[in-house]
Amino acid sequence: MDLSFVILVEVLYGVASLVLISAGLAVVFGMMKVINLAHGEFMMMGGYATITAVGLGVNVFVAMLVIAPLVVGLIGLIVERLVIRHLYGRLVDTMLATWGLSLVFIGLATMIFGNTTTGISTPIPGFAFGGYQVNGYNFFIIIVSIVLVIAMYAVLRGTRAGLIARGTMQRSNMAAALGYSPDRIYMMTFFCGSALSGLAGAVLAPLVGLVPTSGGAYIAKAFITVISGGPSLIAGLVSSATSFGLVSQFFTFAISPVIGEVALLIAAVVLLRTMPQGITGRFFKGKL
Amino acid sequence: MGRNGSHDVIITLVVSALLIWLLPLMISTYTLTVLVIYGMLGLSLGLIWGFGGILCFGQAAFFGLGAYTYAIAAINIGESTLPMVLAVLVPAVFAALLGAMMFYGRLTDVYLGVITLVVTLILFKFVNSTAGPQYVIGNARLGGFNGIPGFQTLNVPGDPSAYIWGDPYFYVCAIALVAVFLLVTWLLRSSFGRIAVGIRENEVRMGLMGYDIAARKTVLFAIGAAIAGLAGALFANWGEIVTPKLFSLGQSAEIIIWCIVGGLGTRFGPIVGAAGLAYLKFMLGQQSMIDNTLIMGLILVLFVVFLPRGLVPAVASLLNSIFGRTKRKPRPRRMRTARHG
Amino acid sequence: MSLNRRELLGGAAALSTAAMLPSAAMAADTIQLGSILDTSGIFDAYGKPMDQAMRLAVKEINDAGGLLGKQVEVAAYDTQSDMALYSQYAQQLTRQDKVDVVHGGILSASREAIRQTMRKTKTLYFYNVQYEGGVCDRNIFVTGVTPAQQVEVLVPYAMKKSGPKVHILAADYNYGQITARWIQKFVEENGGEVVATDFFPLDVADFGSTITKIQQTAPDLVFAPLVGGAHLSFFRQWSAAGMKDKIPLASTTMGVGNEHKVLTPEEGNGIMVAYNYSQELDTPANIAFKEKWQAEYGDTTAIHELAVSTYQGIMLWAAGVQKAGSIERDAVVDALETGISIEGPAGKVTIDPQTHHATVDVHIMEFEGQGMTVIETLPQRAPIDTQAVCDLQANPGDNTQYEIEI
Amino acid sequence: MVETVLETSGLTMRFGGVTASDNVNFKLKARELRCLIGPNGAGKSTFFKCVTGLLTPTEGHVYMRGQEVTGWQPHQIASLGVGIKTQTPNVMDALSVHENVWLAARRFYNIAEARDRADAIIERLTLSAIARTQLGQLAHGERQRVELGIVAVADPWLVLLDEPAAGMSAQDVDRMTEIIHELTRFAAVVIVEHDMQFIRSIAQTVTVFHQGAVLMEDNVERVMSDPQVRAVYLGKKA
Repeated sequence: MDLSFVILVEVLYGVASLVLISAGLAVVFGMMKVINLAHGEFMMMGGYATITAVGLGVNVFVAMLVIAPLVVGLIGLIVERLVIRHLYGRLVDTMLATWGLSLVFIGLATMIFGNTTTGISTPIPGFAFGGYQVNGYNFFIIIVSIVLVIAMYAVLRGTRAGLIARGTMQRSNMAAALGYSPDRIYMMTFFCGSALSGLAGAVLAPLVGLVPTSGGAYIAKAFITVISGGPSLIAGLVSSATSFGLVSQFFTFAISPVIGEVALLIAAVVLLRTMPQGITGRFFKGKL
Repeated sequence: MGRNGSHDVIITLVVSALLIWLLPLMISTYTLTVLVIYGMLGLSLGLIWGFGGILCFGQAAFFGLGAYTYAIAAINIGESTLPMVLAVLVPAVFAALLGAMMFYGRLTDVYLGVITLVVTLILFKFVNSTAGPQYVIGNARLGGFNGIPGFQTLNVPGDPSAYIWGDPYFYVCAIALVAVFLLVTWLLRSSFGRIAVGIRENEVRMGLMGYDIAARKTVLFAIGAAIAGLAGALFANWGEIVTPKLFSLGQSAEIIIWCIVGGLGTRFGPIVGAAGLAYLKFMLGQQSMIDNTLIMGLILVLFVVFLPRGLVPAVASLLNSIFGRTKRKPRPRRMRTARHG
Repeated sequence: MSLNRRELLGGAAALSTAAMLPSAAMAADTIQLGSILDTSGIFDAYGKPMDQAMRLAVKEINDAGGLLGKQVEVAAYDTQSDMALYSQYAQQLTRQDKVDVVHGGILSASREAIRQTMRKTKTLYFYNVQYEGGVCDRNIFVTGVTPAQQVEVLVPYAMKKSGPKVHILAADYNYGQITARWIQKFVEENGGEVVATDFFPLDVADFGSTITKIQQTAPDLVFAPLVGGAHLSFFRQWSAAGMKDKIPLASTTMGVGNEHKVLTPEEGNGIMVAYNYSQELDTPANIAFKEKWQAEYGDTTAIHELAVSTYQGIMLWAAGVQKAGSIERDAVVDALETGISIEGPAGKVTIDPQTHHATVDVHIMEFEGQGMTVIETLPQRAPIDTQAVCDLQANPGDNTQYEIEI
Repeated sequence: MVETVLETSGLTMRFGGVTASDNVNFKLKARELRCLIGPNGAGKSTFFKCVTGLLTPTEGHVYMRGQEVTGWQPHQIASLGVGIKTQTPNVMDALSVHENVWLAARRFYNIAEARDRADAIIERLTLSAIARTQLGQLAHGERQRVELGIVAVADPWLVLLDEPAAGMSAQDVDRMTEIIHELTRFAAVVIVEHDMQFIRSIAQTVTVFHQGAVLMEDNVERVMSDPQVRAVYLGKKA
């Protein structure tokens, strides 16, 4: 009984963390068709922004939920203005550019922070449940990702900006026809996507050993989750994160973490083979 | 497409002969060898991506598979001829199966990219977790993260003690690259190659003409994998060790970068991109002032902003504008945007 | 932490020397020391301080008048964490720069990528890194500690502090596999029991399920030779789950690249380790070393086990050259095989003639406030693991990395 | 007796709850020219896609020259000698006119013969002057003509055209009509079309689709004057 509760928490955490690490990429790819290979590095910078802010005496939650997304969002904005905006509609070139950027960020982080930056501890203590210790911070991550999904839905569904964004997503000249500059919309989208990546990196920072090359661990997983989700932004993200999270955690507990990761990858192959357009290419068509 | 095929072959041979003669005077043959091998690896992706429209995020899988096949076979056989053949065949067969699975499943664009990426990751994770003594193929320990060192390297066929290494090995690799280059040239000029380009341009139309798209893409994919496998085997011989890093995502990304930097849709571009960037990396390693990762990243970003079509097309159009020749018009690289839904 | 001006200038100087070297031309009046390390890319946490230590040692030698009346020149290459570059630079160093000795290599795979080149070209090679043991080759000297040297002393100490039931979490590669077997052996010899052993490839970063599993096996002690950035997450998540005060941890790898400075004091305090070096080592030699480092680089926080091994490796080599009175390889090897020793920052280091490995002092330590506090020092521990398989006195032609049967 | 080259029986296609094609029975004789008309969403295009293999029908059968081809891939159907043109211009933009046509011919003939046939049809379509130009640089009407060349180059016995005259100038349409008439000397032709003007000028028999099913099938003039057909069209417009 105690064990099954612990496992349930871990499984939920697995799903939640997938949602979290994929959200930023999903926004940027889903709306702009830009594969941001520097996504992992945006997360890494979110982590460093948090650590730095906490070091300066900022409350840890403020640092994670406000400062890190803002800082990384601004970095994203600069990158978009300097580089990405010259490359819209050129998938291949954005890949090269963002790969180059990821190397630049790794190099800069190494020069600024070095390799032995002291991280932050989880602000929420672990607690005992029956005979087991449970990581209390897992609940925080689960809640953050639920709130994140709801907020994304609310923004896209309920606000004017969301409406325009959805229009742009379906037809890039739509916004222009409605009198909005697509340039501005792309800029805002990239800002939001980067901020979400920064948020993910910040929230996960207390659980990982952060080094400048940490980002590389996320990009593949996030990319697989986003693409497998298919065209619908939120439904795709949630459905694929849930399927992969369940599969990988099941095998992780049944066998080992390595088998869990391999199971995730095999699930992705099977899924895309049976649904060549991703999950939402077949189900939940036309949903958000 | 001109009919002056033999003319082109002669030019290729003369230019390569000159390069093979001149380059060792400037760069050590050992470094040149690996540049040549990377060039071949770049060409393998340049073929299937630039001319077949197949964006493969996992070309490193075939490279690594070729290298590991060679290493494992060489340990078990103790002679290099058959392992070399196997190192070409195994990736080709693997790619044919993978390709058939993908192309008959009508996977395209980024979805295809993700599958190839995932397969590469699976191979990487598998090989990376074989450190234990239970992972053995014949006499070969797979060795996990540390890889497999100490296998029989290339020898004169039939004589295991007559090793080919040092300068002669460079010439073997260089000639292999020239052979592969000519093969690719011939392939692209043949009906098969022209049809492949047609498929890259418009799959639906080619299907409506009566071409079996899936079968043709599978064959092209397997040819690309065979070339990558050959490059892998040559790499294994060169480095005398194979490690899981050959399968890694970073390696795959690097191959993609080579193609873009060199110029997609050209035969020469990926070779130039691969050799150029690898040599740049080699040169950078001799300085310790600024973090090399940073420099490499900056170069790539500047590149994509200022030379978006890649090096070879840019140089070609520059030459054209200077000499006013219009005979060989560089085809602008097609930017495939991801189609969704 | 950040790049300061001194570092920049030092680097610039090094660059210009390296670039201007017309290699063989100068060989007559200087001694060439080659260095191959990952000073950028994912392994730079290990490589950068090693590079600094190497330059510090060479500077010291030169300031003291050089070797055999000649200055030592450095030819250093950054392999950027790319295995292929190791092979390339090894060729460059041995065939073009024609250096007299090569120090370098970090991962075991990188060592194996260049070891045969060194042997073929008769270039003396020093590998200054803690590793799994078993390399038996007359051309190589290894100055890092090997698992048996650490585990032999750490296991009894850790078991005495906790209890007999041990759960092992090891990095899934050669080093981890072999270390796990040594831990098992010494746990059993000390009357304990290994309840479970789990291996993790170096990119695993999520340990939630593992922490649950450990609670099921309910050990008295967790032995965690985990390696690299991703594995650091274990220590974080362990503490986040509140396990830190329930089951003690011991490791043979945590802290080698100063990883303990990434953990907060609350997360790290109490983890038991055993190494050759600690920054907190309160000996005159170490204090002097730190002062020299401070003067050169302005900040001593980067010093770690591998950096000190590198420093000691270069000093051992220098001692060998002095004793041989020549830079010729066989003469230097013979001199080193006399059982030569130096006093390094970490204590006395002696070359073991039988294995070409090092006999070193091993310190049992515990993390405390992001430092390693020395609990007990066990002087002059021989490399018993490699000794079991390798005898270069009897078989000087040996050229194998043995997998030690335990 | 004239051979039936294309036949469907009970052809039905459903998307979720929507029946886009409802129990269509259709017959086409050799060298016949037939137009399929109907308002938007009447199921003409779905029917077209089911016949060309771009969609697999939910129910029913498709026969070509007596052979069942239900569920075949487009390339298998094309390999039988069927020329297909889809709605939007579907060509290889980065290749030249000649290369486009040559690729279509190469499927059925050897290299040299494919070249000769491509040359011939380019000549017939009066495209010789731009034979080496990339398609991406051509005007819409020219591209449509090239695609017709692609369809016709391999001497098909059945030609399926989806809106060949869409977006063309009057002059282009005239030329198109001419080419299609030429085609019918050897092949049966099915044209899906909106443009009544064009249909009047070209068709003899017309099949009217409405709500997925065949509403009527008759001579063009009679169809045009049929009140039911008019109601369908006008009703849709209103």
